[in-house]
Amino acid sequence: MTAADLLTVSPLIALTLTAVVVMLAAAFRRSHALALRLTLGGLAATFGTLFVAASRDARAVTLLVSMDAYTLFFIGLLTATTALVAILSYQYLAQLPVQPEEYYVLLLTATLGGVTLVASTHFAAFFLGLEILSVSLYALIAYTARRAAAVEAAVKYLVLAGATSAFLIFGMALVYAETGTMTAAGMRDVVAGLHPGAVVTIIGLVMLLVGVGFKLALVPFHMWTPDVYEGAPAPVTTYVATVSKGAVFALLLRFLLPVSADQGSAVFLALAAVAAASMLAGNLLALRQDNVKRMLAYSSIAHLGYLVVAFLAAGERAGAAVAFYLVAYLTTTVTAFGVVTVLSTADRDADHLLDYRGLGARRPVTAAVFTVALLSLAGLPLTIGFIGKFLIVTAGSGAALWTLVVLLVVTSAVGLYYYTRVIVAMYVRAPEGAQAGRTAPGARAATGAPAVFTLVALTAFLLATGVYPQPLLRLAEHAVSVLPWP
Amino acid sequence: MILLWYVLIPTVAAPLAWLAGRRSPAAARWVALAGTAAPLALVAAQWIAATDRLSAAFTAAGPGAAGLAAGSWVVDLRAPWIDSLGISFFVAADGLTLIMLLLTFGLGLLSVLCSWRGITTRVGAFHFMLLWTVAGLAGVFLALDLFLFYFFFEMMLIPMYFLIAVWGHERRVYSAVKFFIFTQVSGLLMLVAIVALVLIHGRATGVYTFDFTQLLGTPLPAGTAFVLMLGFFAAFAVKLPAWPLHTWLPDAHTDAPTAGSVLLAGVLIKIGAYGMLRFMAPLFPDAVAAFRTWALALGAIGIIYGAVLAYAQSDMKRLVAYTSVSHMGFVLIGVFAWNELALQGVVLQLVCHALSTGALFILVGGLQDRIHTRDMARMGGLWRVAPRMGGTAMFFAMAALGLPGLGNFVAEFLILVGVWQVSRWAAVLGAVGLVFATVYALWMMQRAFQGEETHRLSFPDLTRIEVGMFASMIVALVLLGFWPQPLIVTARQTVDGLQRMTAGTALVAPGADASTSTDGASGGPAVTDGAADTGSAPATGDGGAP
Amino acid sequence: MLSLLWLIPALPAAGSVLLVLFGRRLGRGGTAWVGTGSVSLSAVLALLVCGSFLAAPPAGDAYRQVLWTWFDVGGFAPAIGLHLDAVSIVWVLVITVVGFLIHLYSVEHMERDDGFTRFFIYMDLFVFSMLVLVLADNLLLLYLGWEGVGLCSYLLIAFWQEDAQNVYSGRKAFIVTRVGDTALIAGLFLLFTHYHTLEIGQLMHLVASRSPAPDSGVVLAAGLLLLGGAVGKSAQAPLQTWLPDAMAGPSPVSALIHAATMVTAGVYLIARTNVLYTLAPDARLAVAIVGTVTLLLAGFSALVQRDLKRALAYSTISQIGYMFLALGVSGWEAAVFHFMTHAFFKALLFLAAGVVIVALADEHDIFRMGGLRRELPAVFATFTVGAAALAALPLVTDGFYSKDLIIATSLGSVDGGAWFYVASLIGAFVTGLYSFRLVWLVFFGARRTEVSRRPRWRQLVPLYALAALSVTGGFVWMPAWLGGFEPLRKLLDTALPPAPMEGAAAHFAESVGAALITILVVAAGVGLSYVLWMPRRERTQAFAAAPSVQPLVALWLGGWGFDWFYERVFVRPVKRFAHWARHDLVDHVVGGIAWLNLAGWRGLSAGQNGRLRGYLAVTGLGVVLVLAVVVLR
Amino acid sequence: MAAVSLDHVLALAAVLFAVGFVGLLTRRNLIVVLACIEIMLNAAGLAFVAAGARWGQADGQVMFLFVLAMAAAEVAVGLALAIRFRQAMKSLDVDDADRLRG
Repeated sequence: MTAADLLTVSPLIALTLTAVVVMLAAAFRRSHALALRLTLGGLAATFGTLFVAASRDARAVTLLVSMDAYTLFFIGLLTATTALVAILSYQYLAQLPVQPEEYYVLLLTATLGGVTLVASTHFAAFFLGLEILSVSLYALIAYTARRAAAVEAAVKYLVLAGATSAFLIFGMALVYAETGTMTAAGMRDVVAGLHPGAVVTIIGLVMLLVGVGFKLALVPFHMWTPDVYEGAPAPVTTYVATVSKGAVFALLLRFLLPVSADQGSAVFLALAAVAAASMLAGNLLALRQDNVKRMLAYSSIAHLGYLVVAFLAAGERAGAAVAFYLVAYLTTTVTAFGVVTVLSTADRDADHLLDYRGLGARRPVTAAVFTVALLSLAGLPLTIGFIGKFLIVTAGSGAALWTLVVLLVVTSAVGLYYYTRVIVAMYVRAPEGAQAGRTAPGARAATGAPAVFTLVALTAFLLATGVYPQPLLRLAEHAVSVLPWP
Repeated sequence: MILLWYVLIPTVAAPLAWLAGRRSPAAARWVALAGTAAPLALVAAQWIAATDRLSAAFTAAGPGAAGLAAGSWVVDLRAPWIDSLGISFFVAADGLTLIMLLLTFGLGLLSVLCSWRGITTRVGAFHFMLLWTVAGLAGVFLALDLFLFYFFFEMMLIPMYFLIAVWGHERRVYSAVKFFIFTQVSGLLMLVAIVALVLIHGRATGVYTFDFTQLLGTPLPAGTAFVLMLGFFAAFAVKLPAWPLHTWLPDAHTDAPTAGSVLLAGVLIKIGAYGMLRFMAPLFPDAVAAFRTWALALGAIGIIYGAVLAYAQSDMKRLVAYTSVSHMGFVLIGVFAWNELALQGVVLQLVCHALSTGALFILVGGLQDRIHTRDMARMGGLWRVAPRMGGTAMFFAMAALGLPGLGNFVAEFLILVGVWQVSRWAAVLGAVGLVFATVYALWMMQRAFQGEETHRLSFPDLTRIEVGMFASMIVALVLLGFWPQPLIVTARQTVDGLQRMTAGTALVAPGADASTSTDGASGGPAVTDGAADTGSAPATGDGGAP
Repeated sequence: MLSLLWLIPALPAAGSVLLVLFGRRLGRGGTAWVGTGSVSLSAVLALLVCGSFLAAPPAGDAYRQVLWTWFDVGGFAPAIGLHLDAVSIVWVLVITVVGFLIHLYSVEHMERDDGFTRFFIYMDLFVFSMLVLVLADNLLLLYLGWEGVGLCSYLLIAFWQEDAQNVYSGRKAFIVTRVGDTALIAGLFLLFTHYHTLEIGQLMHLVASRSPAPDSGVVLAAGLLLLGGAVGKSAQAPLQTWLPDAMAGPSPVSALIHAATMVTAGVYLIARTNVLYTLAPDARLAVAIVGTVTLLLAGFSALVQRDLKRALAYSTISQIGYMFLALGVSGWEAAVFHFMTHAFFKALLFLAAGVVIVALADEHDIFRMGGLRRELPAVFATFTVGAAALAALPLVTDGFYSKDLIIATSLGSVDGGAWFYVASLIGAFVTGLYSFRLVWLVFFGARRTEVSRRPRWRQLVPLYALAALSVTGGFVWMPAWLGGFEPLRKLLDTALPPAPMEGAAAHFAESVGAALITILVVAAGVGLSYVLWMPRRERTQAFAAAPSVQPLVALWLGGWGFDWFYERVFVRPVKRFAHWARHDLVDHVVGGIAWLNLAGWRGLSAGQNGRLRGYLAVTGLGVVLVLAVVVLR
Repeated sequence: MAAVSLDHVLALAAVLFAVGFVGLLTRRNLIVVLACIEIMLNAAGLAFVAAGARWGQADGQVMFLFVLAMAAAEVAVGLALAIRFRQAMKSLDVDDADRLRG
């Protein structure tokens, strides 16, 4: 490793340092505001180093990580998302009877794990990043440990993540045992040259996909999702829904990119089945869900299913679609959960549909933000989600994945139903007496100005990109162009 | 650039109306009025200014940019949008567009007027949604880039959804969601078809573009073309709505606020016909021809089924909604007949149906505001209470049943005579549909306005605003009934162009040619090689017209 | 003068629009002036225009005035154009003159009615539509007038709209005629498709020049389709059922629309397009059969009616049957002649009946009238003149001349035959029977109801005028054995082909002998009616009520069960289907899809039971499944 | 010394892995559940060591070290959570944790 390499990996270093600094600062001076500021400062610095790294053309740093345009794109996405989560967490944590400073440390280490994931080109870095992320998340989910729900969620997540991690490692070992390679490039060759007789390799790949599928909450590894989304504190849910999924999907693309080349291959079929099941089950499960957090959890299952469709469509355009859709999905999800976070109180999270009754009248701005986010999730025009869905349809059509594309179309209609249920709750006058016995937390929660400002800015981003996606699309195309497309 | 204003004015007026609504409801109404009246004036001015151009004989030939450059298009504007996908902000207007824009803004204006008293809650937001819908509609009719078209096509669903769900009647949420899901699913199917077409075109030529004029004439295998055509058809048939994809419409119309119903029936469902005319048939003429029999059957079933169901309703608004199903059946068979007579009839029907059904919705809405019910079982004998209202209702009931002397008759006659050339039984069923139309129209009159007045209702007759609205619509319909020529002239170049684009395909049967018109007027099959010389000329550009 | 032709329909239209706009401000007096005045001006103008036409016939014996092109779509360019020739002259004069008289009558008849203005709006609109119908130079414009009169007919039948029964009758009229119109418009489609024009003159020329060759099937089809329209509008079998119910409207309406003018539109249409029927003998034969069947069916029905106006309605159907019979045997001119005379005497009968009904406080039942000879002498006199004309009493009534001509033509025309002749004689006998039955029952015998209101001049003038016309109207076409004074025939010859009277039968038919047979038959009818309903009234009634006869009487009373049949075969099934499908059958499919989704939601949600081990099991199962698929594939 | 073949080691690892997973499915005590996860992780580690041996690389053993470290971290957090779990649920039975559902 040379000094030049150090500059190239400066984003990783900056992020690590930030985590250390925040931890040390918390040890010396317990100040919530300070912790937040340091966190944001560190994340901003990390973001800044991206430009430094981008200006250098050194690529691979050791076998383990590669700091190419693809990596930088996703590091930028992840750090930005983390910063947003941090801002949205502040008000939420401030009203809870917990010590909030370590929260930011955990957030930063988790992000470090995610960043390692997107940069990794080797099983070792892959595994390391995944575990840093996971272990941080266990603690984050249980952060409000006085709430039994949080503990329950954390335990479930821990056990299931541990088990699926074991699958992942076992799969890696099998693949390694058969092929002798653990690098991303090697994996791509393995996948590209896969023949049906290589049973052990195939088993290994499938077990590897179990680990990935768990993190992405794809059917049938999705069972944890609603429970963890519901049990975890709202900002943590935001994080679980965004950073961890984004990082893992970026990795998936890098390691298994040639899967899409052969539509008859075993791994392709497995993924196609998983995608179809995810779209179908995710959307159906959300159908009449009254808990907004659970509903968003189910919808996330479906969204990841859409993403897999794009993943399965070969080609650079499809890659750009994935990258773009990840940006769209992450920003939209942060916005949606941001609203949940903002409306939550010390007692409980604003997770029931009834909490949103009449929000349009009580808090018009927040309601408008949520509406835009939901419309974006539903993939309607003027929002980034529309462009994302369009790109996926284009990608799927380009690869002639007609079954999956049509399934996407049909199941996303089901999505309209449950997204609009929330919108209806916010704007349509409730029948008399329906709200009896239910307090509306949104009415009492103090409005954190930075949080609301963040949400409005995010909304502006969703809309602006929805109307003029060209810059972001160019960026995404540039990012995926470095991958070795067939 | 003038075309951009049609989208921009309502778009800008929408948030203004919302803001104004925070001050006072009246302010919001006036802003909305201005936001629809201004583009209406603009499009009327452009229409008048373009008269010479429109009435000139069709000069150019052939599909594609050549046809566009050759005078049938009034103005066009092309700006890059999403370059990397071959998507541009490409808007243009020809005669058909102008007609649709007139309709959009005219009915937009009426929607504002008819909500003047009926809407009292969240007035600002209401007008925001209304103007947003209008903006989206204008965009739909202007777009020539398929992505842009789809963009607007989907976009205006959102405000319409809110209009129904928030300001609607009893089952507003159910109806709004149903409307939303129906149109979304079908729209997405169309999107898939669009994308597939673009990809096929791209693979064949190396140019990936959503530009409709370039996509024309993409060589497609018959099977592929048929499937893609079905994708388009799904979207437009839902919008239209064609039987059996119509079930969202009665619900949506019934539960929408009056303004919503007017826009829905007046303009929104016209997108279905517009899309078939503008995009589906020129893109897939042979597939459309192969689908003709089925589509005619669906249309004919729709005519009768809609009329019978209209008869069976006791909710007056629902009755009117089902009449739309019936009338749009005419449009469907007209489009698929695809000869000049039928197409002109379709265009005329779009306008006349918008006026007559729009008026009926305004009337029912006004009635509901007064007596708080739409159930005809609770009406009866209202003529005695409100004779002007009764007379107005009678007039529009007659329009609904296609009485000669009103525009609807000319439209339906042209459609049927055009359809007759292609399929006799479809034309006959359509004519039988007129008998059923008589049944439901008169039955509605009897239950609401005639008979004994048993419910002791008493309410004011038409207000001045209402009299003004209805009078303008009545005059327009009578005018169209006796002198529809201005509209026909306006649409003529479009219709000619469509005929030429599809000349030589199975859609325009050489045998049927003689019976329509082309032999008399302009003679012989379309000259497609003329495209070459005019094709080199650049598109007319912004400066070409006012 | 001829160029003012357009004003003839325009004036009533203007009157109607004026009343719509200012009716309320004008008051009753103003309304009466505008309503009646516009029609009277129109009548004066019609007389002037027709006079100048007759004085100096234009080239081709027809005058065409194109106001503007209606629309022009790819060479199909029907005009808003008027066409005046001998046939239209007859109709225009009858419409405007009789129309004016009826308007005048209505001012008094409707004076206490709330809907006074509305009434005149509709009436003026009707006159306008009817004039457009008969003046139209193309079939599409004719269709416009055709539907327009249908609308006005509906509006006027349902005029007293508080009573749902009236509205029902109005709807029935509109809908039943529209059934016929479907055939008519299909005929238009067919004609346009083959000849590329709907301009009547050009169309007939094309038909004639291309026939008999390849189009003969088309001509036959077109003829039958147009006949369908005519049958509906003119209340011929099998679409005659609406007319008796149409009597729900005010009596002037019955007089103008359902006796004098609109119901003869079918006759006009067929006379206008006679070329089609000449070239398609089967279609012409169909016309004759329709006419014959109708005149008999309606005649017997008229015989047993209790409602005065219904009886007259059936007689109208029967008389129009005569006109159809005439058309069917190529007696185009005879049909037109009978239309004219019928317009006079039938309008008279209805107006007189209107006075009677109002006088007896809205009593329609003839068995509760009687003895009005002294109470309403003027009405008695004029009604009797009308009845005599209807029965075709020889020499002194116009009905005799026209009906005798038809009877003669039905035998003597090369297209006629013995069957038609016999049927028409039976019809004449029945007509004598039922027309004087009304006179005996209404004006003779004991008085049963008090007279509460007597006619004044506005009603009497039209009655006298029409009575005069009913006497003198026939003198314009005297049979040969009476000197052969026939200006009407000469006029009509300019527009219609003369009846092909050839051979021995024709010779006999035009002779005094044949006329004597007719006279005898009519006299027998009238005589028998005297016997049956004057001295032997009770016995007749008892006979009619006898169990063996009663079913037949009921059948006739109900118009031969057509209503009963249609109700069961068409109306009820549709109603039943509509009721059954009222929540939209297709929507159930949509509901089913929604239900499936919901079921999916329920099933899947049950799996999310919160049990960690269950989740693990699903994960494990998933792995096994995926592996099984992948490895065993 | 007769070398143990790769297949045999992998089979052993697979059996260990299966034992761990079956334990997950059958045992309800949270502590035992955590132990089962350990078994599965170690099975994977064993497979890695064997794979490394096959290719004569140190990579497999390095990975095993990673696995060990990660397992330690996981257990640390897991036990802390177990305490919280016990406080919240008054038991260590994972089946008691079913409040989040639906």
